[in-house]
Amino acid sequence: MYYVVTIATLVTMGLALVRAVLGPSVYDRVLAVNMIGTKTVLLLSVIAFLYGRPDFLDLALAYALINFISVLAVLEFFRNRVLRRSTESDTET
Amino acid sequence: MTTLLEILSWVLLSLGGLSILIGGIGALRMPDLYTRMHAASITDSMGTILVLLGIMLQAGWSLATIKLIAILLFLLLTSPTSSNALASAALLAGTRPFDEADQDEEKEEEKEKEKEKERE
Amino acid sequence: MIVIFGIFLLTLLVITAIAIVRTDNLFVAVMLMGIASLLIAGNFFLLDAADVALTEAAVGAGISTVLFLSALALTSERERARSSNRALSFTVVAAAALILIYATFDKPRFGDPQAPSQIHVAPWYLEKTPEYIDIPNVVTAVLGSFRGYDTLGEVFVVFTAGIGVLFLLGSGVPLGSLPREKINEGLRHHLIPRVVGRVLIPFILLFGLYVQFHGEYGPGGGFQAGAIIAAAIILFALLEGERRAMSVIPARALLGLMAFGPLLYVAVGVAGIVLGGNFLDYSVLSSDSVKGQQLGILLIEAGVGITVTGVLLSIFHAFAARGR
Amino acid sequence: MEILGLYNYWVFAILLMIGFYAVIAKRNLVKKLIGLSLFQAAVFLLYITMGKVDGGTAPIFSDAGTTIFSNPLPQVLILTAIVVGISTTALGLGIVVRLKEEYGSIEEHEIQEIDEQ
Repeated sequence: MYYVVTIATLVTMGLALVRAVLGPSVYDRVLAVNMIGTKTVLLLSVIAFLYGRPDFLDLALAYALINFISVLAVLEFFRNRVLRRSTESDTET
Repeated sequence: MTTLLEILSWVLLSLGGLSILIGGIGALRMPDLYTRMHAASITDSMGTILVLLGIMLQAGWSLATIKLIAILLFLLLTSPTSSNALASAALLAGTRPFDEADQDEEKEEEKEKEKEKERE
Repeated sequence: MIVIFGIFLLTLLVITAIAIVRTDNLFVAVMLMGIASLLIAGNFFLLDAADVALTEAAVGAGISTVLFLSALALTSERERARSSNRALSFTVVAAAALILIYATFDKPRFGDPQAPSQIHVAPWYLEKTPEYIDIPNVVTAVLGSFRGYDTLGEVFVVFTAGIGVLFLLGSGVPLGSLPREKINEGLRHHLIPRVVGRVLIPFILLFGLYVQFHGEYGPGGGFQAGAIIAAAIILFALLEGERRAMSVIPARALLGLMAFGPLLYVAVGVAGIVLGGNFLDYSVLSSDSVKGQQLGILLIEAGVGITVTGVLLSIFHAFAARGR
Repeated sequence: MEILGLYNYWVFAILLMIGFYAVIAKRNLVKKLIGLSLFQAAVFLLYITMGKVDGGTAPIFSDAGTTIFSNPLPQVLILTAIVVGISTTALGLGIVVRLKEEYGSIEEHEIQEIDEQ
């Protein structure tokens, strides 16, 4: 039964990857990264049990904690870009 | 009792797998960003909860269960937050994407398709 | 079955790589790099490399994306020019790929226990680790003790790279003309990420310490822990702004951490000489040689963790403080 | 199954060459660095693949009593290489940022043109 979940997760990762490659907007790609991130957490936890080594859940835990940072970095990046553009247009006009 | 738990955990796992798959298909097929986000959040909430609960029932009481609870807790905290951050970033930019030309083309294509449908 | 999962993940990885090269939007390329990192970490885990997967998780998920994005914020997001000599480059690359693939037919099959790489030193490490060092994680044993000299070199490379970045970006005139008070506030106005992030930071730090000191018993060690702790503080800097993060751990302290880590490592090595052994021979650190080995690994892992934290944070601050 | 046994090596070759293509054909310096990261990832993959042993698990002893373990040595090398890789990539990005400040561009040919003037 672990196999079913693993296959579902892998297929969803594939679908999300298609979304990331197709876009169209950058936000879709960020969404896809985020999705693949949470799917990786699930994949790692399921495979840890599939291998019979539950002590490797540390990996999934690491991703659950750290994945968040890249999305915040993206938010900060967009915010900076908006600010940068507004100041650029101020100096140009 | 153990068989009952076993069956329950398999049911949870397969339901989790199903909702992950549905969310994945939704994230691919939905028409625009916000609806895609909605579909993706199904995999983050339902999928995660069901799958991790299913594994927890398999693991029984051990250190692994505590780690799984921690994973579940952190995912339930972070994934809605990142969705929120993403949506607010998209709104902040006026949902105007990078590839404006691409999107315009797509809109035009969609309009054309709609017109074709109307003709049919 | 697991082999098939691996093949599927690798196929996704190749698709991602092609998409990375094809897009002319650098931001999209960085996002796809994030996906590639996740896929490759999953693959490492399938290939039994839990420690490596944890390192890739700690570095690839947070820090690498953050660094690339801050570099993009300072340069530009779009690739302006088309590729040069596309046909020629493609021919060269295709020919080389064909040669490499042809060469793989002479390679031992995947997972072959009789492959030359499996029968030389690895069995010795697996056999002697319980005897000499007596810790469950052989990777940590090899990293810290059997090949401690290699690791010392790597730590110095990391240290040098950090110093190099500080030389390049550490001082000088800020690029942007933005009002400082407007830029330095981070995401303070985004209430939800801020609240959740503040809840998470202590847990990430705690997890980092767990990875650091549990490295002898499970996947983990100084490299992973350093990256995770750095990620926690980068999260703080993103949420509260550069200035507050710098006031929590000032640049001077980071410089101290960067230098202290390699020094601790070398000091442990020299202590071995002083106590009558060889350089980086931990057996003499305690009356019981196994205890001495364990103590030595604990200390050098701490040195590694401190260096990696200091270097990654210094690099992040050097980028973030520039042109803001 | 014999042929599938080489799939990891093929992916290594293809990934390596995709990264190499980005390094030689692209003119944007950040893109070159991204290509270099892909190149690195391919090498990591090769090493870890060589360390895998059939039926083995990660080289961390547990109570389960397994006796087959994968090769710890490639894992040690790659573990350190990942952290070294991110530090050196950061150094490269630092150089690119400085170039942008000096030349106002991160495209290779534009920088060369400015140099020739």
